[in-house]
Amino acid sequence: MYVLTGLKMKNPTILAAGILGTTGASLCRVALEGGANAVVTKSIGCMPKKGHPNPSIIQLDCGFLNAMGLPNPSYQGFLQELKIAKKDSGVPVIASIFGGNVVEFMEVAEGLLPGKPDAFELNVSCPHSEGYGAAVGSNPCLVEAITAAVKDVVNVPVWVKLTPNVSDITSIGTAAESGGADAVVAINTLKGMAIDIESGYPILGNRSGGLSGKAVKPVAVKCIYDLYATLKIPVIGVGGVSCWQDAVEMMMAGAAAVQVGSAVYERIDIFSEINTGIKAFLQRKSYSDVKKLIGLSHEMV
Amino acid sequence: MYVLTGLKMKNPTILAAGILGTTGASLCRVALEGGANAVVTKSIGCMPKKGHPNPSIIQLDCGFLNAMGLPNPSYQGFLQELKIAKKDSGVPVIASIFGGNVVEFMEVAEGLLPGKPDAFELNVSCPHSEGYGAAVGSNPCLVEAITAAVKDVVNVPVWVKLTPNVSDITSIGTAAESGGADAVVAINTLKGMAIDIESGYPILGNRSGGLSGKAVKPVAVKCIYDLYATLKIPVIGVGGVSCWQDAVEMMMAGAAAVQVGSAVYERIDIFSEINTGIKAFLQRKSYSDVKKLIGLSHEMV
Amino acid sequence: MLPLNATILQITEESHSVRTFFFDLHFETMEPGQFVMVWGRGVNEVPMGLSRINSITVLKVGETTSKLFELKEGDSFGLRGPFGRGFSLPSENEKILIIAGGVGAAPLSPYAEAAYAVGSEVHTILGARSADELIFEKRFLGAGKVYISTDDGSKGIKGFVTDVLKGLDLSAYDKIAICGKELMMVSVFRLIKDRKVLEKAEFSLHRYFKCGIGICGSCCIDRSGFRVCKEGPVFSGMQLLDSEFGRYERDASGRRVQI
Amino acid sequence: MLPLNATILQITEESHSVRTFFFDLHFETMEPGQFVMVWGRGVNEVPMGLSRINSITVLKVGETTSKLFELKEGDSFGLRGPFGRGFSLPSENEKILIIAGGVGAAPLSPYAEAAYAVGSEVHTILGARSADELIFEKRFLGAGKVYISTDDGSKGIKGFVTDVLKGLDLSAYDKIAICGKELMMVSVFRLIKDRKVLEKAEFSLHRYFKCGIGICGSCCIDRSGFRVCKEGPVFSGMQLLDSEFGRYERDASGRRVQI
Ligand SMILES: Cc1cc2nc3c(=O)[nH]c(=O)nc-3n(C[C@H](O)[C@H](O)[C@H](O)COP(=O)(O)OP(=O)(O)OC[C@H]3O[C@@H](n4cnc5c(N)ncnc54)[C@H](O)[C@@H]3O)c2cc1C
Ligand SMILES: Cc1cc2nc3c(=O)[nH]c(=O)nc-3n(C[C@H](O)[C@H](O)[C@H](O)COP(=O)(O)OP(=O)(O)OC[C@H]3O[C@@H](n4cnc5c(N)ncnc54)[C@H](O)[C@@H]3O)c2cc1C
Ligand SMILES: Cc1cc2nc3c(=O)[nH]c(=O)nc-3n(C[C@H](O)[C@H](O)[C@H](O)COP(=O)(O)O)c2cc1C
Ligand SMILES: Cc1cc2nc3c(=O)[nH]c(=O)nc-3n(C[C@H](O)[C@H](O)[C@H](O)COP(=O)(O)O)c2cc1C
Ligand code: FES
Ligand code: FES
Repeated sequence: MYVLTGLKMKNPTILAAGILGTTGASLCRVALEGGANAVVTKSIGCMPKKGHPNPSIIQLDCGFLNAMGLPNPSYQGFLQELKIAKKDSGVPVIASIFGGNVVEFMEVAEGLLPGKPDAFELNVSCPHSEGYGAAVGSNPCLVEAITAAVKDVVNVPVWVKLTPNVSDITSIGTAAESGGADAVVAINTLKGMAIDIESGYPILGNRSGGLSGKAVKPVAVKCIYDLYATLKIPVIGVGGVSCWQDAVEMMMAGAAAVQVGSAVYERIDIFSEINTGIKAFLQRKSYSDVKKLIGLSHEMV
Repeated sequence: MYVLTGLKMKNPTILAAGILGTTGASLCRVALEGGANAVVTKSIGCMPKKGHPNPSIIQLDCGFLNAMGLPNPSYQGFLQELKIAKKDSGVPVIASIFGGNVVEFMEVAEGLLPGKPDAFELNVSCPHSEGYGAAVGSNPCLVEAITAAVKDVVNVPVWVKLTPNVSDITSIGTAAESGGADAVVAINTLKGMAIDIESGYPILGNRSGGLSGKAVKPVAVKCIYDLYATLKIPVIGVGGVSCWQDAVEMMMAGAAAVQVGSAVYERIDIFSEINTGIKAFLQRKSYSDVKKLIGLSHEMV
Repeated sequence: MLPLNATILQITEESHSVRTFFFDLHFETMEPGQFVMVWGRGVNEVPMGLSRINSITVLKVGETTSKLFELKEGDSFGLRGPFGRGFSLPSENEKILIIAGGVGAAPLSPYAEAAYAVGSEVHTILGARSADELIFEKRFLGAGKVYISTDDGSKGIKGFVTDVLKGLDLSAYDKIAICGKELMMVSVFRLIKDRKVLEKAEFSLHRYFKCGIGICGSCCIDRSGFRVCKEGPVFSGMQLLDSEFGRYERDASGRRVQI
Repeated sequence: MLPLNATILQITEESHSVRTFFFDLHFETMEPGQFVMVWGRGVNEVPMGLSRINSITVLKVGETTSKLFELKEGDSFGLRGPFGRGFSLPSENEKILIIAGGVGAAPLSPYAEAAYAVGSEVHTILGARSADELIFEKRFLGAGKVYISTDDGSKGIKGFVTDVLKGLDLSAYDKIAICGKELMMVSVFRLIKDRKVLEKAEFSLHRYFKCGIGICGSCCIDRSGFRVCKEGPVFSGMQLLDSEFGRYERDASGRRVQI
C-alpha cells in the first residue's frame, strides 16, 4: 500500500487529466481493465463548454498535439459521472478543475464536493483568466491565491498542476506550496503547433495547442527534478511516460507518483504493465520499496 | 538568389550553431559537401572553455539532449578557423557569440571582426550571466542592451537567437528588435534531462541540458508563428527540422530561412536534400517563389 | 498520423443531399465499417465511414458537410485514418443480412461487396425516407438480394426496415450487420434480441468524435466505457446490452442528450 | 541511443597498466576498429575501441580510466556504441600486415582474428615500450606471424615498429592496418608513403570526442573536415594526405595543440 497526500493506492500509477476522463464509465474502465491506481477526471469548469473545433488532437512522430479547449459538461453535468467513478472504480478519484479566476475555482470545487472526490487537481494552465492576459499558471500570485482559496472550501487534498511554459517552474511550484497545496503535478503540455503544408492551414482547429507524449518526457523529467529539489510537498510526475522505465526515471528525478496520459492511446492496460515492470525492477535491483526510487538521482553525484 | 538581412544565399537553408561548427574545415564541408547555403559557427566566448564533462550529448528516441557547456577556443583561438570558413566555404559565415554580460559580448564581437564574419548571431541563452542569476535570454532588458551594444561595435547584420524556456518568447523577440537586431533566430534548445535508471545517475555530465531534434519541432513552429505575428524583422527558424517538409512547415509559420542542427547527424547533405525538396514542392504547387511560403499559414483562416 | 491530403477525383450525386467523393488515396487494407476523419480545412473535422477504399459518401447536414459540398473535383481535404473496428467478414458458406438506413448504406456497401467476394450469400434491407433517398441500391443488388422500405412507400414496402425484418426468418442468417440512425438501429436491436439472435448482430454506432483515435474519451459509451472510435464504431449486439445505446448520447461538451 | 548498462563479468590484467574488461553485452555485428563510449558514472565518458565483441582493453592514463580500474567484477558502467567505421576486412586470398603500438593492439586484435577467420594471411608487428607492456601477443600469434619490437629491447627487436617495418617487403601485402600513438603512426605513414603503398594502409585515429556520434564537431580533422567519430576512427592513408595528422590535434575547447 502506497500513501500519497493521504490517498491510499496499491501502486503509484495514475491516469492523467483529460484522457478518457469525460465519463464515469471510462474512468472505471481505466482503473479496472487498465490497472490505474487512481484516476484524474477531465478538467471541469463552471459552464458547459464544447471546446475548440476539430482537429482537436493529432498524432505526431513523437507525441500528440491537442487543443481540446477544455470541453466539459460543467460541474453540474459532471456530478453524475463523478459519482459513478467513485462508486465503481475502486480507486481514488481526483477531480481536475479549472476556472478563470479564484471565484470560479471555488465554485467548481464546491460544486463537485457532493460527488466526494478523493482529491482535487487544479488545472492552472487555463488561458482564459484574470491577470493581464497571461495564463493563470504563469503568475505565482494567482496560483497561490487560487490554491489557498480552494484549500479553504474543501477538506480533501489539493494538487496543483503546473505548466512548463514558464521561465522557472519552481517559482510557480513554490507559490502552490505557499498556498497550501498538498502536491504539485508536473507537467501539463508544452505550447506547440503543426501546419499542414499542402494547404498552409494550421492543423488544429484552435491553430495551436499543447504537446504531450514521448517528445516532452525529457522536459518533464527536468521540471520534476527541479521541483523535487525546491519543494517540500510531493511532486507527481506526468509527461511522456510510455513504459515502466519512463516511470522509474521520473521517480528517480523526484516523482512520488506517475501519471500517464497520451500513452493510454496505445494500450489501456499500460498501468498494469508499468506496475509489473516496476515490481520486477525493484526485485532485480533489490530495492526494498518503490519509495527508494523517489529522488534517487539527487543522491548520485 | 535569396537575400536575408543583406546576406546573399542561394537557398534559405543554414547550418545551426554548435553543430560541426568548431573548425573552419568542418564548416566548409557542411557548405560544400552538405549544401548549406550559410553556416553558423559554434558559439564563441572570451576565454577558452573545455565545456562540461561527457556524456555531453545523447540521442533519445525523439531527439537529442546536450550539455556541451559552450566549449570553445576563445575568439583568439577561433579567428583562424573563421578565416578558413570565410575563404573556402563559398557561403555567408555567421559568427555565433556568447558572453555573460554586455561587455563580454562586445569583446567577442570585436575580437572576431578581423575574421570578417558576414553576420553575428548572439547566443543569449547562456546560463552564466549577470541579472539575478536568471539566464540572459529570459531577461528582455539584458537582451535589448546586449543587442544594441553589439550593433554599435559591428557593421554587419546581427541576429539574436532566442531561448524557448520563457513564458513569452515574443517579449524577448521584441526586446531584440528594439535593440536593433536584424533578425531573430528561434529556437535554442528546451531544458531537459534524462536519467540512467540502472544507476540513478543523470546521464549528462552536467546532469541536465537542452533538448533538440524532432521532439522540439512543434514548439519551434509555435514560437516562430508567434514571433512572425509580433515582429517586423525576419524570423529564422530552427528546431527539429529533418526533412524538406519540416522546412516548408517552418517557413509557412513565418520563418524567412531555416537552420538545421541535430539532423545533420544522419546525413550532412540534408541541406541539398531540403533545397531539392522545396524546389519540387514549389513547382508542384505552382508557387512562383520560395518567399511565398513565408508566413503563409497566417493567411489561412 | 497527420492528415493526409486527399484530392477529389470525382464527385457523384447519390441523392439530392448525399454525394460520394472519390479521392486519390487508396486504403487497400480498410475493413468495411472503418471510418476516416475528414478535415474541411478552416472549418472542422468529422468522422465519415469509407464507402469504398477510395471514397466517402456524405449526407449534407451542417457546417462541415456543407463545406464539403462546396468542393469541386481537383479540390482537396485532409484525411486521417482508417480508424476503428469494422464489421466482421463472413466466411464462404455463411449467409448474411445487411440492414442499412439512409446514409448508413455508405459503410455497408463495401461490406456487402466484400462478403459477396468471399462467396457468402448476401441479403440487404435498404431503407430510406423515399425512393430518391435510397443509396447504393445497385451495389447491394450486385451482391445479392435486396429488400426495400421507404417511409412514404415510394419504393418497396411502405414503412421501416423493421417492417421488412419482421417478415424474415432470422435463424437463416449467420451474421447481421446494421448501420443507420440510432432510433432505427435500436428498433432493430429490440427485434433481433426478441428473436434471440443478438449474438449474430453487429451495429455501427455514431457518437461525437474529437480525436478519433482513442485518447480524449469524448466518444465513450456507458456502461462499458468502450470508445466508439477505437473499440467501435462497430459493436456486437452483446456488447450493447445494458448500454446507453438507444437511450442517450453525449454532445461535444460531454453532456448527456436523449436520443 | 542511451547508454546501455554493461556489467563486468571478468577483468584480465594485460600489463601493469592495461586491463581488459569483459562485459555482459555482445556486439555481434561490430566491425574491428569500431569504438564504444564508456561512461564511468559520476566521472566522464571516453571512447574505447572494442577489443572483442564483449570487451574493452584500457590503458590507465587519467581520471576516467583510473575510475574504471577501481571497478570490480559485478560492477557496471555505461556503454554507447559501437560507433564509427572500422578496418576493411581482407578477403580470403589477401595477405595483411597489422602494426600495433601499445594499447593500439586492442582494436587490432579482433581485426587479426577476423582476417584469420576469413582465411587471409596475417602478419603483425607488435610494439611496446618493454616486454611486459606487450598486449595480446597470443591473439596475434593465433592469427599468424608476429614481429615484436620493444623500445628497451626486452623482447624482439630493440627499437620501434618502424624498425621492423623497414625490413619488410610491403609490396607483398594487400592491406596494412595501423593503430597506436600518433607519433608512431605518422612515422609509419611516412615510410609507407615513401614506399608508395599508402593506398593499402588504414590508420585508426584518436581525437577528442564529445558526442561520439557525429554531431558536435569536436573531433573534426583538417583539411577534410572529416569527423573521426563518424567517418573514422579508421581512415585510409589517402584520406590523411594533406591533413593535420601527425601535426596537431584539438583539445576539449577546440584549441589546436601540437602533436
Ligand atoms: C463512425 C461514424 C461514421 C460516420 N459515417 C458517415 C458517413 O459515412 N456519411 C455521413 O454522411 N455521415 C457519417 N457520419 C456522421 C457525420 O460525422 C456527421 O454527419 C457530421 O459530423 C456532421 O458534421 P457537420 O459539421 O456537417 O454538422 P453539424 O451541424 O456540426 O452537426 C450535425 C450533427 O452531426 C453530428 N456531428 C457533428 N460533428 C461530429 C463529430 N465530430 N463526430 C460525430 N458526430 C458529429 C452530430 O450528431 C451533430 O448533431 C458518421 C459518424 C460517425 C461517428
Ligand atoms: C577512437 C578511440 C579509441 C580508443 N581506444 C582506446 C582503447 O581501446 N584503449 C585505451 O586505453 N584507450 C583508448 N582510447 C584513448 C582513451 O579514450 C583515453 O585514454 C581516455 O579518454 C583517457 O581518459 P582519462 O579520463 O582517463 O584521461 P584524462 O586525464 O582525461 O586525459 C588523458 C588523455 O586522454 C585523452 N582523452 C581524454 N578524454 C578524451 C575523450 N573524450 N576523447 C578522446 N580522448 C580523450 C586525451 O588525449 C587526454 O589528453 C581511444 C581513443 C579514441 C579516440
Ligand atoms: C487529449 C488530451 C487532453 C488533455 N486534457 C487535460 C485536461 O483537461 N486537464 C489537464 O490538466 N491536463 C490535460 N491534458 C494534459 C495531460 O494530463 C498531461 O499533463 C499531458 O498530456 C502530458 O502527459 P502525457 O505525455 O502522458 O500525455 C490533456 C492531454 C491530452 C493529450
Ligand atoms: C550538440 C549541440 C550543440 C549546440 N551548440 C550550440 C551553440 O553553441 N550555440 C547555439 O546558439 N546553439 C547551439 N545549439 C542549438 C542548435 O543550434 C539549435 O538551436 C537546436 O539544436 C535546435 O535545432 P535542431 O533541432 O535542428 O538541432 C546546439 C545544439 C546541439 C544539438
Ligand atoms: S473520439 Fe477521442 S476517444 Fe474517441
Ligand atoms: S565527437 Fe562529436 S562529432 Fe565527433
